[in-house]
Amino acid sequence: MFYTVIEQVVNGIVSGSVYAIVAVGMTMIFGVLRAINFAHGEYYMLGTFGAWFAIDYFDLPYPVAIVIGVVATAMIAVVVGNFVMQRIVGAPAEAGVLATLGVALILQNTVILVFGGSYKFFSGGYIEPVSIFGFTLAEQRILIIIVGLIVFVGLELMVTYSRMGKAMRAVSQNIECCAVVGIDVSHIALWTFILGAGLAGLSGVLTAPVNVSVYGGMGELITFKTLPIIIMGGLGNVRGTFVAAMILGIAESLVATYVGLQFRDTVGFATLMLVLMWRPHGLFSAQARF
Amino acid sequence: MTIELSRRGFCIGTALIGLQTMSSGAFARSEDGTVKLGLVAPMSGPNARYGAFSLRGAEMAAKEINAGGGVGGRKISVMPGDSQGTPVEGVSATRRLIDQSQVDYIIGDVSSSVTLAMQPVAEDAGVLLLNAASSNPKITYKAGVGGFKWTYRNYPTDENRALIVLQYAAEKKGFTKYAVLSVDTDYGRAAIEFTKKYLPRFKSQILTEDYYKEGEVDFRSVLAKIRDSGAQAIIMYGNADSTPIVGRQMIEVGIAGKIPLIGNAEFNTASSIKAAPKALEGAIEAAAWLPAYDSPKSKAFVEKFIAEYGEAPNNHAYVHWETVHLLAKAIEQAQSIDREKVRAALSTIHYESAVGEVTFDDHNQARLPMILLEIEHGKPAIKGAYSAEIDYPK
Amino acid sequence: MTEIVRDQTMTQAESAVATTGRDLRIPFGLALIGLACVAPLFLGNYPLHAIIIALIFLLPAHGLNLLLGYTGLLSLAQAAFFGIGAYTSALLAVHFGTPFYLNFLAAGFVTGAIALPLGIPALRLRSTSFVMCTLGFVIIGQAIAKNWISLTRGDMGLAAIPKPHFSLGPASFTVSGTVGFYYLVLAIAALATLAVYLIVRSPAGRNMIAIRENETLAESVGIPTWHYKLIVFMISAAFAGLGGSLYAHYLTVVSPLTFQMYYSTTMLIIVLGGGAGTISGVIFGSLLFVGLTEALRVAPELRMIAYGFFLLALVFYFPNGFAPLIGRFWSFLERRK
Amino acid sequence: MSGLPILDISGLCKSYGAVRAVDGVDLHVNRGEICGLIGPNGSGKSTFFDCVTGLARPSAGAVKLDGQDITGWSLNDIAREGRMLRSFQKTVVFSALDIEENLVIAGQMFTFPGIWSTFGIGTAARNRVAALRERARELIKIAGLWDVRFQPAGKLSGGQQKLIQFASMLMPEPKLILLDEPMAGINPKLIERVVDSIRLANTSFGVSFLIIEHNIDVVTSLCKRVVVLDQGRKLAEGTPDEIVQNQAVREAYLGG
Repeated sequence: MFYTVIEQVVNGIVSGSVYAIVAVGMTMIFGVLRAINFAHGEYYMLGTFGAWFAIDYFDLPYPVAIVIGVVATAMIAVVVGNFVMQRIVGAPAEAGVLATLGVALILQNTVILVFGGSYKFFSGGYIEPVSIFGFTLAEQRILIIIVGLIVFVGLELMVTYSRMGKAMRAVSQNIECCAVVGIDVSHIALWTFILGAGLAGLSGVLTAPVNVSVYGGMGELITFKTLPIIIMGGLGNVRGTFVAAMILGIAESLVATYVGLQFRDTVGFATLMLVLMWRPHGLFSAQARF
Repeated sequence: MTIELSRRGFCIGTALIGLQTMSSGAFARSEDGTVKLGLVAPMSGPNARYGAFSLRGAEMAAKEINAGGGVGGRKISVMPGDSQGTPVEGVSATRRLIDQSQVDYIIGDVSSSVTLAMQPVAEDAGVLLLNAASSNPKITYKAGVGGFKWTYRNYPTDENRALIVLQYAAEKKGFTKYAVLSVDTDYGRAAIEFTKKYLPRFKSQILTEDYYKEGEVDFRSVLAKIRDSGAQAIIMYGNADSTPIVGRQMIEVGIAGKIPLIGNAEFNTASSIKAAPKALEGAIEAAAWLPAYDSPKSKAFVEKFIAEYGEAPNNHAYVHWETVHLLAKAIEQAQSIDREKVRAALSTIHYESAVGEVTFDDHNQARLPMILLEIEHGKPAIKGAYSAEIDYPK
Repeated sequence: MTEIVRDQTMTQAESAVATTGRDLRIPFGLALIGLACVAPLFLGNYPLHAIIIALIFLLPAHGLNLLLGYTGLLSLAQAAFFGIGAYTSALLAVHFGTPFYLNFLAAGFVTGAIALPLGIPALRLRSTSFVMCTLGFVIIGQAIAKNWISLTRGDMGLAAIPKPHFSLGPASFTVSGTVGFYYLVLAIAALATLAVYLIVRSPAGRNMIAIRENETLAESVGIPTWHYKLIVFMISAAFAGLGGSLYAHYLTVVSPLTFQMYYSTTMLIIVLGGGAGTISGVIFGSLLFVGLTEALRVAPELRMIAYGFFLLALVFYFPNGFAPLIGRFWSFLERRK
Repeated sequence: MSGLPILDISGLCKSYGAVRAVDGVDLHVNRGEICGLIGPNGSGKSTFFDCVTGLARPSAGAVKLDGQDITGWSLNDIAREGRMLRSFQKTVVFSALDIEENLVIAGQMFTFPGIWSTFGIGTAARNRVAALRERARELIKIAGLWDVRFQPAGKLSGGQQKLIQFASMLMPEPKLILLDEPMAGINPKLIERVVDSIRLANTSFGVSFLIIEHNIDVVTSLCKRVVVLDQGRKLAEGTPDEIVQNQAVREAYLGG
């Protein structure tokens, strides 16, 4: 019994890490662009498809496929960033919602049109199980947890010490002031977006081996899971997002075990709505950005 | 004055153009002599693979028939309609085929939920609905003497399947404790319902019961629960796409090779076995057909399909191929494309299929055998073909 | 610009300018109505089917227009209420065999009533959080439809919903064919349009526009913005529910996929594309974006890609959709020598 | 009854966490009076206004309007009574609507009994709106905006927008109007017109005023009595001359 609970918590941490890598990108994009990115899950899907394409069509090894997946996502993000995301800086929240919803429709359905809507089999990755402290986990899952930690620490260091990171933080705190002191807001917005989309792509590539199937509609599910996370985490708050992602991952895992698999995908939004009714600004302050 | 005239002219003109363009949409039933056959299947969406296989099978059959001079001199043309695997879109596609394309016959759908929704539509229009791939028993409970006289089914039902699987598992393997992990559709739910009906006969019980949504990717929690429950086998009635995922995650939670999968979810295809050989070893499946089935007609079909499409056919390709041929034979016997006559011909047909002779009972349900197989050493081994007469609820 | 402003301007202008030419708006409008009434005479079943679907979507779109176009609240919950309406109707029809008109009214009433407890917490949230919360309604609605199996039959959906049947004393008839349903839907859509027209032309409509323009200022002139938002949220939900009921009775099936983002997106496109805050724009939008795509049998993926590009164009290039174009057309008809 | 002040505020406090934006202010406005409220930036004038008019909830203290306790009422509750109205510094009009619509909206809630009646479509509702429109046109004429009455209000100049707002507030015939910097951001030539309008409203319609204003000339010419706020407290009160002479006030302004 106890063993099962611990095992489910570990499972939850794995999915929490996946959500976290996607959600931090989304929350940083919100911090800088003030827009909820409804297309964020689509970059996760694009990363997966990039890697699947590399493996299935060119027989490339998985590590190379990771790079290809992330680079492909980032390249698409450059295009979207230039044509869409830069323009919604300073626009009303509704404009951001509608524009990113449009981007999501375009990306998702283009992929379905090109590759077909059916499930593809992802054959790369490190799927052999290993035993740690009596739990068996696929190696890939351990990799996901490690990458999740690296991303978290890396982002913390970046926003604290690097020039770009500091600028991102500045933009997220006060956009008008940045323009005055000579920070190129639109440039920062573009790079934040590319970073966020790239992270989502990375998360997709890392998850593909354990999820096995790859399909065009997979991004939407991820978007719907990350939306509650970033709102509960306090929009724009990276640390809060990490905690919220872990909480959701663990909660989902426990619900799937003790309530029923069929209720798992509702946990996020149900929790979100309860939280919003109790604290309209999320669990963590949105003020403590980055 | 000129302005006003032109404006008035504009109004009338618009109305006329509107009339003209719109009326061209309503064309009369074609009299060019082709037999129009609508195929409703999931062409897009998560089950698009089934739709693609179904369409290939049907088109291959149409090609063969047309190459041989057609049916009574008429060519068959297959008109696909996309159900996206959902009842609502399925009904929409059916209406579109009936109203717009004016088809004479419809084959479809793969998913039981969709077929159940299509039945009243076909009945209202008086168009023959010949199902080739849905296994929910209710479809033919309600057909023939059960009500819908235009619905026929050339596919074995879940009731049959559930009984055969359970019987084999209990008698040959000695299992009595099961865990359920099925897809949350009419198909998955009904199969479990009928499994439960026969559980007492084999003194067996179900320990855990979970249903997953199409597109589910994380089964670890459930599989861990099953591992700890003490079940001897997992009853899975699902879609082919979930099988590799479940297999891999069974390896992860350490139940692969210990708790076999039984039921139906394309355990026997090469791609499923390749994805998780250890988990699928010992899997028991009851299928309407499989590529390894040993009959000359079946072998010839597989060879021809591979030559045509460069890929081995699945169950859906076969059943649609066979069903188009069956329909062609009925039309030939009726010596007419008159729907009423074709329907009558179908009721009395004796058709030699790749798995045996097909006849229809008074519920318009084809009497068909189910093939039972077990995965042994990474290859499906056929354990026999079983058929059973259905007890229709009175 | 809003219709109210334009209309007022026109009435003013009318008194000011000596009219010499004829105003063709009314003849044109009558011609359109006449055309709609005789459409089945020259339209095939399939184009009629496309128009029926468009008119069914017109109802939730009218509701969304009241909410977004007039009151300025961006909501994604229309699909949730559409689904609730469809299920309410379907469940009543399948379980109790109640007649169509009862199911139809019940669908509107139930969705409106459900919108009250949902709206009270949701409307307290600001922009982004409100949008998320309304999206949550759709997702949770779908989950309930999927998992409350004893009531909804889950993913299997409810099938064989009876066709609308009316009986007046000894006379009774069933609306079964496409043509019959076309007239039924046309009548309902016309009534709904009239209702929306009356609402937006009433003093309350003016107050809604005030809330959209500036909520604090609206408060300061005594408009109880909170109550109005709640009432409009409920009305818009009721419209969506009525649409859902028609959808269920027309297609004779409902499934949990009635609750999906795709429908909310479609309704957004209708309203924003046709022109938020105008009635004629929404009618035009539903005929164009739903009717035409259905009639042309555009593949779902292509349709959604087109929707996506259209959304971007709406945000960046023509925020008023087709409204200015329609406006110009009306004044073209009205123009004097 | 007429001896009572129209607005009587006692001990009003508003804190945001540890910060006391308004700290125990007493203030009253007599009937028919134009009272000025001045103070350096950040002295709490606007917060004070918000608390009095219901946009913010006071932490302590009482607000009495015409002898009735209205403490804690919401903005629209107070406004719907039609006795006390307020303006805003920045946003002043419904910019997409024309002037007449702006005025009709401003008057609507006072002529319709309850929310549901506003959905009315009968003759009664139409007559009410027609009456409102009549009054709106009169006020538009008085405000000298007749020529631009069909233009969207947002397209007009800042001064014209202030006039529209002022006219809007006269729609329900209020007893007291609170103006938040009515002269901010308008053309100096128009200042005179706005001042005249305020005076006209005061003398011919009997409206009392409480005005926040930075332009000391305007305050001196309009107000008989001026109250000075500094750091959330009342610093001084008196005639404009007394205030200008007051040492504490000078220090506050120079220091602030």
